[in-house]
Amino acid sequence: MTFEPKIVGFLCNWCSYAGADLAGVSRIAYPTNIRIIRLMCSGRVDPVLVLETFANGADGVMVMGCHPGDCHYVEGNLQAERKVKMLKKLISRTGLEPERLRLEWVSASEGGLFADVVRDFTYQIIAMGPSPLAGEKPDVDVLEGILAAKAAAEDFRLRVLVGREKGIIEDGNVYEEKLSQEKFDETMDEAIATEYIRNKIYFTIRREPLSVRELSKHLDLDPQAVLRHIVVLRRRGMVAVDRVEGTTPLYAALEVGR
Amino acid sequence: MKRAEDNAPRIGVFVCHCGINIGGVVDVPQVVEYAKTLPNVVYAEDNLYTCSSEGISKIKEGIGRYNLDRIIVASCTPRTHEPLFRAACEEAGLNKYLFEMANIRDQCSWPHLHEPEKATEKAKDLVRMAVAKAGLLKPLVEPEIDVTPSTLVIGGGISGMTAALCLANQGFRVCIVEKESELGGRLKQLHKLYPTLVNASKGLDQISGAVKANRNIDVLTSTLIKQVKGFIGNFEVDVQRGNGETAKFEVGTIIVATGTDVLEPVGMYGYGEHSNVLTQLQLETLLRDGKLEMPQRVVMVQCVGSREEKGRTYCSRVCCMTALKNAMLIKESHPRTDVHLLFRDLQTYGGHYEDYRRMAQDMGVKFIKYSLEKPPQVFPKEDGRLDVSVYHALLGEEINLETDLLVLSTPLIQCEDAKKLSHMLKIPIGPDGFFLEAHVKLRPIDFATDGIYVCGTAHSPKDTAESVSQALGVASRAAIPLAMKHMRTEAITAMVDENLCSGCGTCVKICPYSAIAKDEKGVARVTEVLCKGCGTCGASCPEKAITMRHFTDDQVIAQALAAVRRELA
Amino acid sequence: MKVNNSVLVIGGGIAGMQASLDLASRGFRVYLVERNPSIGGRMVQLDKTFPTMDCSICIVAPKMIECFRNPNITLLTYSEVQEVNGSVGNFTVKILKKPRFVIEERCTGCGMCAQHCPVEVHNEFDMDLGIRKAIYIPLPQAVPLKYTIDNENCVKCDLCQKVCGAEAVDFNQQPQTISLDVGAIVVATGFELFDARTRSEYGYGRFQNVLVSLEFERLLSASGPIGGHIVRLSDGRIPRRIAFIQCVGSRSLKGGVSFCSSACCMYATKESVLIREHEPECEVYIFYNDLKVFGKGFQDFVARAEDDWGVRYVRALPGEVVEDSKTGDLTLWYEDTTENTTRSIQADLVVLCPALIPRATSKDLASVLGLELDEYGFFKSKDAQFAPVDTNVPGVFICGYCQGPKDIPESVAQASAAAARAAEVIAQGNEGVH
Amino acid sequence: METEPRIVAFLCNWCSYAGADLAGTSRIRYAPNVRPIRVMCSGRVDPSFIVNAFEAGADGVLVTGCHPGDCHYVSGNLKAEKRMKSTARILDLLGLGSERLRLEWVSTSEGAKFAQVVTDFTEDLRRMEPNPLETEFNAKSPVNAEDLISKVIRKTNVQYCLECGKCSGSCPISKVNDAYSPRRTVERFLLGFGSKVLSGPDLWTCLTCFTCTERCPSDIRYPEFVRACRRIASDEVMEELCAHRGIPMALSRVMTNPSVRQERMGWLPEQAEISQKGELLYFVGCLPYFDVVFEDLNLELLKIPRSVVKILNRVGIKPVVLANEKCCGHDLSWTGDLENFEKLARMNVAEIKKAGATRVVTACPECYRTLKKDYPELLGNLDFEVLHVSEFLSELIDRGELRYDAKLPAKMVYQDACRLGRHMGIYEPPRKVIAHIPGVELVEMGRNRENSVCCGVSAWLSCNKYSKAVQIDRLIEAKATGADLLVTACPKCQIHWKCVTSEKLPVNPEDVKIEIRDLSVVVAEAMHLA
Repeated sequence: MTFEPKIVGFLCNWCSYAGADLAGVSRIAYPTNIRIIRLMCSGRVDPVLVLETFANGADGVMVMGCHPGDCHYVEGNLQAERKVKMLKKLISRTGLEPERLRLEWVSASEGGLFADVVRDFTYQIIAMGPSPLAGEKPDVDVLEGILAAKAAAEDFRLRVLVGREKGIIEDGNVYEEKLSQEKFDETMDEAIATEYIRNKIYFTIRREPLSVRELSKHLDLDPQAVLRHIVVLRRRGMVAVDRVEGTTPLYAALEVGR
Repeated sequence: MKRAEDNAPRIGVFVCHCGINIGGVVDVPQVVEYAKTLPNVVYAEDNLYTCSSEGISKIKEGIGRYNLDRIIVASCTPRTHEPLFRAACEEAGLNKYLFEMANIRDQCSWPHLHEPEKATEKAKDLVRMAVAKAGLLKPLVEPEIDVTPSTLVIGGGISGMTAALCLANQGFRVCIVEKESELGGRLKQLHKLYPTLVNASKGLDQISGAVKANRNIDVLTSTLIKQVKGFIGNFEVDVQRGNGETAKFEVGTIIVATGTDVLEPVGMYGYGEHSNVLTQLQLETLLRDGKLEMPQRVVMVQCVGSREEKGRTYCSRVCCMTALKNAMLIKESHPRTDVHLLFRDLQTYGGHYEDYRRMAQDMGVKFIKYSLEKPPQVFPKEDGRLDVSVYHALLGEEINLETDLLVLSTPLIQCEDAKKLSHMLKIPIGPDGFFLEAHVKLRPIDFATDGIYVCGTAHSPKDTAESVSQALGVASRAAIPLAMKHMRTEAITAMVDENLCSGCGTCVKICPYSAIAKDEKGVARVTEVLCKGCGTCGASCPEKAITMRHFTDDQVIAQALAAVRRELA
Repeated sequence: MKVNNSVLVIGGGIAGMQASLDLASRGFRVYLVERNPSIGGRMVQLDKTFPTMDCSICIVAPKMIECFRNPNITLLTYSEVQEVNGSVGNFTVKILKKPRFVIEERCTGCGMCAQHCPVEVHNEFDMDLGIRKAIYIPLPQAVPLKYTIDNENCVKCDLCQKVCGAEAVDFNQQPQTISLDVGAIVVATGFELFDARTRSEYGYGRFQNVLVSLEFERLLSASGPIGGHIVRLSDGRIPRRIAFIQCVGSRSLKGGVSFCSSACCMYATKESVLIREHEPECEVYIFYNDLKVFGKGFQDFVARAEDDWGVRYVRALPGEVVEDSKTGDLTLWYEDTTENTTRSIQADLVVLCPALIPRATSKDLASVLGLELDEYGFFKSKDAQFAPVDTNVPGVFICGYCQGPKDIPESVAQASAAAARAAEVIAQGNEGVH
Repeated sequence: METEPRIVAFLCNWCSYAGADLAGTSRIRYAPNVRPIRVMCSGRVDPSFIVNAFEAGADGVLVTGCHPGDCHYVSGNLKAEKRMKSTARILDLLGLGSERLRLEWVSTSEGAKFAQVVTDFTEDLRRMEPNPLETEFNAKSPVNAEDLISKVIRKTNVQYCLECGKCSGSCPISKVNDAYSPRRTVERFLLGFGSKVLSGPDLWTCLTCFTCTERCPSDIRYPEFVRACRRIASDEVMEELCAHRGIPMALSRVMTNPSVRQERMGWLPEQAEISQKGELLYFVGCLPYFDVVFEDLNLELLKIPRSVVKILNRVGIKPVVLANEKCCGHDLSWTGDLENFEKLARMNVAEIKKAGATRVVTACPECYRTLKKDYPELLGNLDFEVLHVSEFLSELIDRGELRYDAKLPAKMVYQDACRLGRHMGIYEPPRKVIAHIPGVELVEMGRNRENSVCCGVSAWLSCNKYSKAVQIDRLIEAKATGADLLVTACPKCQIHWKCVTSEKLPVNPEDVKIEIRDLSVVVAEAMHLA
């Protein structure tokens, strides 16, 4: 049978959701796959929501909001844009194609545009095939990746960076110094990389205790780097030595209350 | 003492056929049967029209008979119908926030009318998603706020003044803010008004006189709106006077009556090149000031820069009648003058305008229909006159008209500061560049944002009578909250968990409404009447300490999971 | 002297409802008088609305129910204004409440009576295309949902009385006169259709497959007599070509009215799009003279109809419609004025767009209220430009189509305008007490 | 001294002309009064030549041809003989006298005979009164075109044209002839391009059937507009487009001469009772003439007046019938010759008043319209009432004074003549009269009453393939009703339909084969008066 992708759309109430209504009112046809969730503003889209949705096997996720400048809440849509930007970087590390997440601006008067972007995205997903996390047997590695990404997205560091991006770039940080977008992106990329890998380590050793060497092999990462992350994770109380085999300590994940 | 399972929500699902709007595509009975299988659903039924008073009473009955504590209606869009169904729940004693809608018409049966099976599957999923969310809904209350019994009218034209006067006479304070140095707007430029041919100045003087005399009205001319903060009932307005000084005041409602500009047809039909090519507005002013030395032959061209294929596609509504009127004024004073009117479709709608056309024909005004494909062409002659060559669409012949004066009817267009205002007030602008009302049919002079209204040509091109009608209309709309003195606001607001908040202040920076501030304990606190419930703060809070009411993480995630994981049902 | 704080609204169409809701939601007591058994007016007869294609009943039903639910509004349906005395601020009004022969307080609208009623008659609400019983509600979404016995056709078999569990049927009900004191009056009595029979060249009334637009709306309507399927009444066939004829009786110095009804070009466009949507095989032609696209979004709507839906616009008013008496098929003769050629075209169905004209009853109401009518029979504005909703009688205001041709949004805006003026005179009478 | 008679002679090329030459070469003297015109064959001589010659003032017309059997074109001369007979009858009707017209056979060798014929004819003519007719055409008196047009534009609402094309969509001719559109004609005048139209055929194409007028939303009275414009339009074009070489119009013009004393009572049935003076006057119209002009179509047109008189007599009325009744002038007025129209109007009104009639009954819709509508517009209120025979008959029915003795088991369909129907609004009386006949089933064509279709020609103008198409289309519609009899109250309908069916048809003759009869004749039959 043909592949009917599961697509979830997070739409803002004022522009995109109204646009979707208009498409219906004007009888403009588009594929049936999308399942729309109405939010007051695209800015409401928490990265965790998106990752959770992927983790549960969605083949694609669309976030839609008002065009820049039209946001009913001034710039919730720009917040959404930043979050999606971060998410794509994060997802690209998990083995899931970041193209499965798309952000679009659709206004209340653009029923036709709504249908177009939904159609286009649906066909794109069909071309890409089912998500590795869809169906009965999700790909364990990717799932681990997504869970790690989700954990990273829940973590203070990434959230505060995304939340403060505008502030830091436009108003300047506590030292009144404004960061260039490039500089900020570097910081952001670094944070994404480390936070992701740390959580990836955590989820890996949650399955079975592993040594630094084993981990570095598994994650194809320099043992020193692995060790540094282990140290941070131990400090965060997420990892502890499970046992020592010969001279090699095996690390295990602690169940943390997150 | 209650047993555990008694605390489980009791969900009722009402699926609407909407005649055949839904029923003709989606297999509604099947959806109902499916709904019954979903967790916590204790009752489900279908209605021909759930919104009919019969449907409404069905909901109320259901709540009573099956003591339902969550109601789901699967029908059209919550944007139009949620209030109705919420009210029904309330009347049956159920908190209206325990209601959820599944949009299986606008976003299912209509766009997918050619795929009934898939549409039915989608409808089921949408219902399942609604059920998933409904189970987690919490009752909410709408805080009550006081309304400042005054109105800001932006624009001192005929619309603004009419609205202001009507409100003032109802006993409300009104502040008119006009960017020009005096009241009057477009009417100041006009000569006589069709169809009564009354002098524009006459009516204008009467009204502006009454406005100035009214003790309830403050007029701020040469004044610009700097900033508008707040919300219905409590808007905070910053203005800047001509002399640079700024002022601040509070109003309960805002009326947008900013009017329009008129298109300058530069580069069209030799406008700007030849001195005897004028716009209809320029002609009007000349006629008023008696400065037009009478030409032998006049040609008027309609739809100059309007009703185009691409770009300015709309019809400017007032041009045909204005041209007819000016043509007649010319004929009246100079019967021998030839006047040709080159039109596409004569917009002589409504009561008197057809007879008006006949009057013009009686006076010998000549009508030639041209087509968009073959617009008239203008060729200058040595003696300074012009040859207008037009393809008579209804004779199929090229006709040459020698003329001393060419008059171009150009459309009313959005005025340049409309965009600024649109951002400031969060009011949308439509594809035609004019302000976009809440609903084209039934809310023609409201904005989606509560407490802000639109009238006159800011809404779309229209003549004086039509502007006045709308102006009086907004005077009613804007008076409602003022008369009520206080009102209830959204319950869908953000809530900070003090125990989780680290006081990082991210949310404070993000909130566009300054609805979040740190309190003495250094943790974030939400001012609910200011909060508009976008939820961006919650989505950004590093500590995930903010809960967005009615759109909580677990509610939204539940919906998302229900969307992708059928087996969860 | 104290001014009465309540308002009488005459006419329960969209304009009357809007005016009532505006006034009621700010605390005025409103008496909404409607001559028919249900409020809703013309809008509830429509299928969709232009240019947004909103489903008409879907957007108007909530308003009807709001009127019903609002504690400040007293609905006086199946009633007519008989007498008005007094002046601005203090009118006394006599309302004739026609007998429904059903006790409103008791009727639950369950419909048991109609199920059992043996008498079937044409339903005016469906433009006589549909059937109703002698005890009936005009439409499923009727507000109030109370049944009415139409005395002309009732055979007094008293079956309804027997089956009515609520004992609501009362054959002895008498007309009653209600007396009200109000401070202001809003008139919103709407329009009626020009009798297309009088333009005999188009054969309406003679040929089964020639309809008027409002009949066609009912055919299109999901809740209409044939459930929204487009078929010919003569033989139930699905038409393959439908032609709309504009300006039937409008813009006419002879055999009609001299004004333009303002809405026809657009609703014909809307109905055409709906046809193409229901029956993609069916060609649609609109025969027009001047395309009236003056309203917000109209031109774009026409463009969409033409380019996306393939509706064909012909600039011509046909001279005549000829019927093939055997097949019921129709031939239209017209001069394509942009092609300068006179041709004929076959059509399976012809829809006439008759002038929308002031109600014949406007005269009586005018004399009851002392209002002036203009040369067309519309209620006359005090000042065409600056006081459109005021009349020659202080305290009496007009809005909607009965003041002059307009579409729904214009009527809604003007209804609010009338409400504002009513509030204004009352407020001024009370020296602006709030 | 008395004026010499002027003789116009038509000589056939092969015999008579040569004969005349021979007379000359043989120096045979003959009266100089003759003005010879050479034609290839005497068969070429059209009655209109002769009528025009007399109208122009000729005292005699001589037609000469080869002897029977010798005709260079086999039988042209015999055709001529037949025509001369009927032309002679017309001259008698006109009171000019058939003796002013002479047909002689003169062969190439008969120079002497030619001379003799001419001399004798001249002698005979000397003994007669000179031709009373004036010697030149009554040219239309000049009018200022510019303001005539601007006046008539207002008078007929033309300025309100919306260019909706409803007129063309209604016009029977536009439907078959793309080149013609009332809308475009009007628009040209409005834009000041009228002159183009005045010199073209369009003005003469209008059937003045009033269908467009009936339907025009702007109440533009196009036929009236056309009638007024014809006054200033080109006569050349008109004559070109006029059927039967304008004989009917010529006859009407002739009658404008007060000294013309017609002899037109010959058709009266012998036992008919008529009176010189009286309440009720029967206005016969041109039927006696048409009976001659269209004898080839053997329409038995005289049955109509005879039936009318019999019916009147039967109900005890002795109608006045004017011995010198003139043409009502309908065709002149609709072709723009208002001067002559007015003359006829005045003379007829005078005669009618002289007879002391208070009611005038006519069986001709054109006379009806002209007397009832155009005369009063021209001469003010007349103190007599004008009725179409159908109105009169339905009165009788109402009063129970009309008794049908015969049963006519027939299915009949009725044609509304333009002048009777759309022009004057008489739709029901004729139907009532027919429906009352025992045994008759009256059926309708789809297009009836105000939507009825014209018989295709009016005022003898533009009788061409388009009018034929209109006629055939209408006959097919009538036939399709399954009726046995097509009843019309207008002799012209009958003439035009009979004419088209007498020619070669582009359709199966069966489809248009339906008997056509005049209303009065049908009634007479039903009263056993046939």
